[in-house]
Amino acid sequence: MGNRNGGRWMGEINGHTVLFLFFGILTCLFSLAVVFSANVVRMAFYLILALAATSGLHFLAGADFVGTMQLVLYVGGTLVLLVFGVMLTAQNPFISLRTAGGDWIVAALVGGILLVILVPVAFQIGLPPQDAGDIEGLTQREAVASSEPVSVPTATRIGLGLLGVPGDDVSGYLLPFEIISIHLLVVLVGAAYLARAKRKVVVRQESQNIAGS
Amino acid sequence: MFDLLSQPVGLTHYLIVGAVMFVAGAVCMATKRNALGVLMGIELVLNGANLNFVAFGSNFLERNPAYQLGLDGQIISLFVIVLAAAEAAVALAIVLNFYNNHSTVDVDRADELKG
Amino acid sequence: MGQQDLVSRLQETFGNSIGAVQLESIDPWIEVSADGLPEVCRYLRDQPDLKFDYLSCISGVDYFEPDPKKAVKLDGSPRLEVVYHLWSVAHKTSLVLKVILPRWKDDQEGVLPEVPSVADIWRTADWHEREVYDLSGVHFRGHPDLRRILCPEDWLGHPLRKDYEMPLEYHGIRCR
Amino acid sequence: MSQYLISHWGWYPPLVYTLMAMLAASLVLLVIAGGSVVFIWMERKVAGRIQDRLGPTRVGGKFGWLQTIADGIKLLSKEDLRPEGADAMLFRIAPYVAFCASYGSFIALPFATGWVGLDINVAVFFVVAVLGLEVFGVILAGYASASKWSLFGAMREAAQVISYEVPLGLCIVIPVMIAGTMDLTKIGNLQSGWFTNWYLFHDPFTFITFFVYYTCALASVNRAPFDLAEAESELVAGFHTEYSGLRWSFFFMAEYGSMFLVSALGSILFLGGWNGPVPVAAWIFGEHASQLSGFAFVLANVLGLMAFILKAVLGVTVMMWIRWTLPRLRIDQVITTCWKYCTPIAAVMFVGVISWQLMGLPNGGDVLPHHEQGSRRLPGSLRERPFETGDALPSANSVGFESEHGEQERGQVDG
Amino acid sequence: MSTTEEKSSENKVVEFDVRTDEMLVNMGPQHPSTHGVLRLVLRTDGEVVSEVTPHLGYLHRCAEKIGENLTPRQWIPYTDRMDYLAGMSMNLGWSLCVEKLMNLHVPEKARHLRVIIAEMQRIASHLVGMGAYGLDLGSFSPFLYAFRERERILDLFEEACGARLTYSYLTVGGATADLPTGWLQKCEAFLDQFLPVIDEYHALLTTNSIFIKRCAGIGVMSAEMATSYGCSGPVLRGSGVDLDLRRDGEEWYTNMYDGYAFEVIVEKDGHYPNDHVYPGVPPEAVLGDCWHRFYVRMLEVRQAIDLVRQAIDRYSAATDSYGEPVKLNEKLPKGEAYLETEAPRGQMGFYVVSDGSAIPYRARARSSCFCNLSVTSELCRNTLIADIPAIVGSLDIVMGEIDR
Repeated sequence: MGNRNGGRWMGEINGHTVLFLFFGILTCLFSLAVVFSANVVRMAFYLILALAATSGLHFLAGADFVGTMQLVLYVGGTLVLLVFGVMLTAQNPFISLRTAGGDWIVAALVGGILLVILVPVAFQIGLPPQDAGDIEGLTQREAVASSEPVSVPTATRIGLGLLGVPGDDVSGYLLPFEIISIHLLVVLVGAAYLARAKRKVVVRQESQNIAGS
Repeated sequence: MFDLLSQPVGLTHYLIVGAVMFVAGAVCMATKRNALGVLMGIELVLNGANLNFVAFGSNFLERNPAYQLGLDGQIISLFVIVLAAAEAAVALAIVLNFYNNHSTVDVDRADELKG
Repeated sequence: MGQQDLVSRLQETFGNSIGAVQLESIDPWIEVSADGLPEVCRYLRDQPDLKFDYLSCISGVDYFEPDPKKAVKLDGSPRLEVVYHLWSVAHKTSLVLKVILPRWKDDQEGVLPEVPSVADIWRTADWHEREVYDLSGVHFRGHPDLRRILCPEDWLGHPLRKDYEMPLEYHGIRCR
Repeated sequence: MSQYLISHWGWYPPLVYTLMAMLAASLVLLVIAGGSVVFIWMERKVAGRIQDRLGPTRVGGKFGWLQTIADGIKLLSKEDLRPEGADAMLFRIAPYVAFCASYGSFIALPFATGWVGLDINVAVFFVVAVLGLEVFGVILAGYASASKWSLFGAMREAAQVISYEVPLGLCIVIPVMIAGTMDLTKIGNLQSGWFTNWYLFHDPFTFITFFVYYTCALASVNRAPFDLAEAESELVAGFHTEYSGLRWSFFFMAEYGSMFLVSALGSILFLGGWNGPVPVAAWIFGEHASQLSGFAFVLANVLGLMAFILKAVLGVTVMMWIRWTLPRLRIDQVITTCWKYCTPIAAVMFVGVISWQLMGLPNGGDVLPHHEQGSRRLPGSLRERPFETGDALPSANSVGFESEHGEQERGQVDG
Repeated sequence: MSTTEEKSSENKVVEFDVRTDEMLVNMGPQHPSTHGVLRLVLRTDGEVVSEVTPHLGYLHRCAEKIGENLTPRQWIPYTDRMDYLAGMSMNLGWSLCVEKLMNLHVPEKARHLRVIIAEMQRIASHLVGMGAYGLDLGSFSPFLYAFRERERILDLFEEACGARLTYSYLTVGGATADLPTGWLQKCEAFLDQFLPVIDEYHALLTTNSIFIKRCAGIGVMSAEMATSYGCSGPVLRGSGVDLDLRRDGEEWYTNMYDGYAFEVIVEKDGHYPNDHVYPGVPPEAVLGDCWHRFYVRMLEVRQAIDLVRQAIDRYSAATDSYGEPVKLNEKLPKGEAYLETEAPRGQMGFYVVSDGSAIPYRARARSSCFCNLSVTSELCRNTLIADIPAIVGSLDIVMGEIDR
């Protein structure tokens, strides 16, 4: 497609596009690497990179607060947890669990169909609506996109939105926010309950087992 | 329609990246036998969806009011991030429990209901 | 308590287990038969007026002269002595016990002579007996973990025996 | 500056942006690489002095200035060893992950008004987030080395850093709350004027908070007495046991970079950042640097930069002092310190600062008269802040409350 | 006794949450905190060590076999290389043992010279023990502070005998040479300068709260256990056993300290002798833990200073010879002798058996560290990995003496 458009895309390309391509391609590549890697530690590593690149995309989309949250919570919190889990269970036989060939075929089929459905939808949505307002929409979009990608402050508005103060482009979210916080508490308690000490084991038996095995 | 590079970055670009992530996550969930691998697939799926939310919510990418979600999109994706953390905590607790009881993380062997 | 009293008391209590007694030498010593050793030691440790609760040292001494011309210098026949130096922390007294063994059990070359282990009486005997086993070649019966301690585990021979020959090489390393 | 190049010189915009980005990136790289060279040299001199010896004296003249460079050359020429059985790809990449995290967080760190790689609105948050990623480098290094000591180090580091992010975050939130913004540049500028304006002296709670912050910062960058991940007397060298040469030095650059970063962050959040103890620049130029333009702005900023670097280096020096004085804690004691001491104290300080603000008790800034322009303190609660529309922003960004945003843009353009 | 204890502890029911597999880790022989070439095989579950197996012998040099082929004076340099941090004490132990066999009494001046040297050696050795212990706990500076002072002692030793580490100075019959003129003044000057420095060590380590946290209540050894394991020196006294061979030993050895005023450093009713000068016992510390072992060593340094001062006076007053060494091939009387002396690290015993020739029939060294080290596997059971350097360091072992 590059050749077909020739000099045209050279003119349209800008810093934003370059950065988007960088992060987008990284995201896609590492997502696929997660799928195709068999070693679970490497999978975790690729996932980290994929999600970090996603946060870059968030920044590019002007969602700086979400991007940082992605880094703090997702990459710095959830994934560390995940890596912990990987390391706790990373016994040699489980580091690389091979997938059966049949599974691959079915998964590729399902994935392919999903992709075939999703991508055209993406193109349809991305197209400017046919009926009206396209002059304004397109030009503004180009104007914005071709300028330097500045970070638009969103933290305050998001914060107010979470506190239930509706803004001009944000609704009040006090109730979901509270529900989420209760949910989080419940989940933490539940997770601690699930992973808590519950088996009583006589040490000597254990050491004998180890000696025997 | 397909000359994405000639266009300034817009919703479509984000949606495609999101779709790739989503599909990768789905395939990952379907193929991995390691319980933690499945968990990673879930994270990918959630992130794919999240990216779409952010893209829709960004008035920076999409000025068309018909598609605009405003900051609501960002807030929803925040909720998703937090819920994903919660989900990961629970899932990890389950995986570790499973590992304690069965000495394996192979989901194919998690076919008995008693703990 | 004088050494003489102690000796007579031990002789009374254990009879045959107590062998020769040498009280005139620099460090007076009492010979104890191998089989009677644990009882004697336990008695020495537990009697409140003796309380030899501190085992200083276990040494193995090999009396043997491979060269027959020099052998006359030795007192008595070739033998292996295991020497126990005891100390009482409470009474600040010392005592030397000796167990005199044949160099080889039943005079069969290569079969180590045996002594009952005292590792359950004094914990320090654990390592000291391992060392005597390693260097002097005495087998301590009932020892919890009788392995070589200073030499490598696959070392051959017991270096402090007088007839010990240094091997020419060890895992390809030239020794002499 | 980029606007100037585009509009006045007609340069090709993408090229200008790329150039500008590269310029900023290389400046930041210079700070972290040059900084660690200086800090490693300084560590040796400080250690030497503390231990009643001289430290390096030969390479590069009297004070051994070039010792680190010489060491760097030595490390470069060393063989790049990789243990058999190591996960080759992860082993190779881990030092860079650690380094990139340390380096990446410098992007959002302002060195003076407007002198910042990327002016992010949520800079505090960003810096902490990216710095937290350093732990991945360590975990991966520990795992990939296929050495049990490395694994121990990695697990310790993971447990420690994750735990300490909680009190560290709480401590950071306190100045953010007082300032009412997460923009580091603004937080710094809000503390201009006399030193009483620094958040360290804002109220007794912030004073304590600073020391809790410093403790947690020490722990999160793995410095003694919290250097358990590399505890040389226990774990040989911990996570970098198997590393040698350049890869090993990358871990060290990351460590010294992070040390500088947390000190710098601490000095912005609590010690007034680039504002000196007395408003010298304001007396000379009549205005605070954020209000100036042109040459005066640059001059005032250079002054500020010096003050800032001085404070950050002071923080690093104290870290070294601590390292060469104290024994190391045990891992359970480190975690206990975090959860039983630092976190509750930080939480109490948090509540304390809120109460102080709500009750309207006098804060440090009220003690001495502060300079008018520079020290416009923002009230603690959002309600008192005007809902303004940023005039210098395109309409797409028209919803910001940040009235100073335009001024900063101008400052950046002028700089 | 011990077996029942073990059984009860092994049957203890423990709860655990995440099952982690046990892992065998080799600590040493190349490890920074194993004081040479000790190899500890740790069985760990995460950070918790369930079993420690020491492996020795990496520094075995067959010293005893060599001793069967050399005359006692020729063997002196080999004793230097046993406890290479306290070579003088090793020389002294062997010399006294051979003298006991030969019934050779050294002159008065030689006796006091030996006290000066032995106690100076005790200071030097404990300085290393203290500094290295700081190093084991992650504090680097005390090590260099300790070496700064140790260097001055080594300078004095070098002046006396020409060597800094392996001295071969004290020998059978006395010493190889008298102390050079002016040596005593230098020694006194050093002691005056050194006494206040001890406070620095206490400030850096003994009273440091992190230090106390790291070693108080860690590796607690009861008096019975210490005795049963044959521990000696500061390790034994740190457990509260009142035994110091300088006071309680055989007459042949205690004669050397005849007339000297000193108190055995051991805790009585929660106090150490002279501890009013130095910080008291912290409430966290339990008798027999690492902190007490360390503290006993620190107080012994102070005590050694007093002893050296007393010895200097007596040495100056004595008029007879410094003790000419016996001939290199002096014939030994037939018989055997065993003598233990109080070396810095504990009771160093030598056993010599002679068949009447100049060369001993058997030379045996009873190493203090050998016995002290044998407690590790019991002390380190169910501790954390970080406690292992703390415990092994507090035993203050020297592998040269253990492996001989």
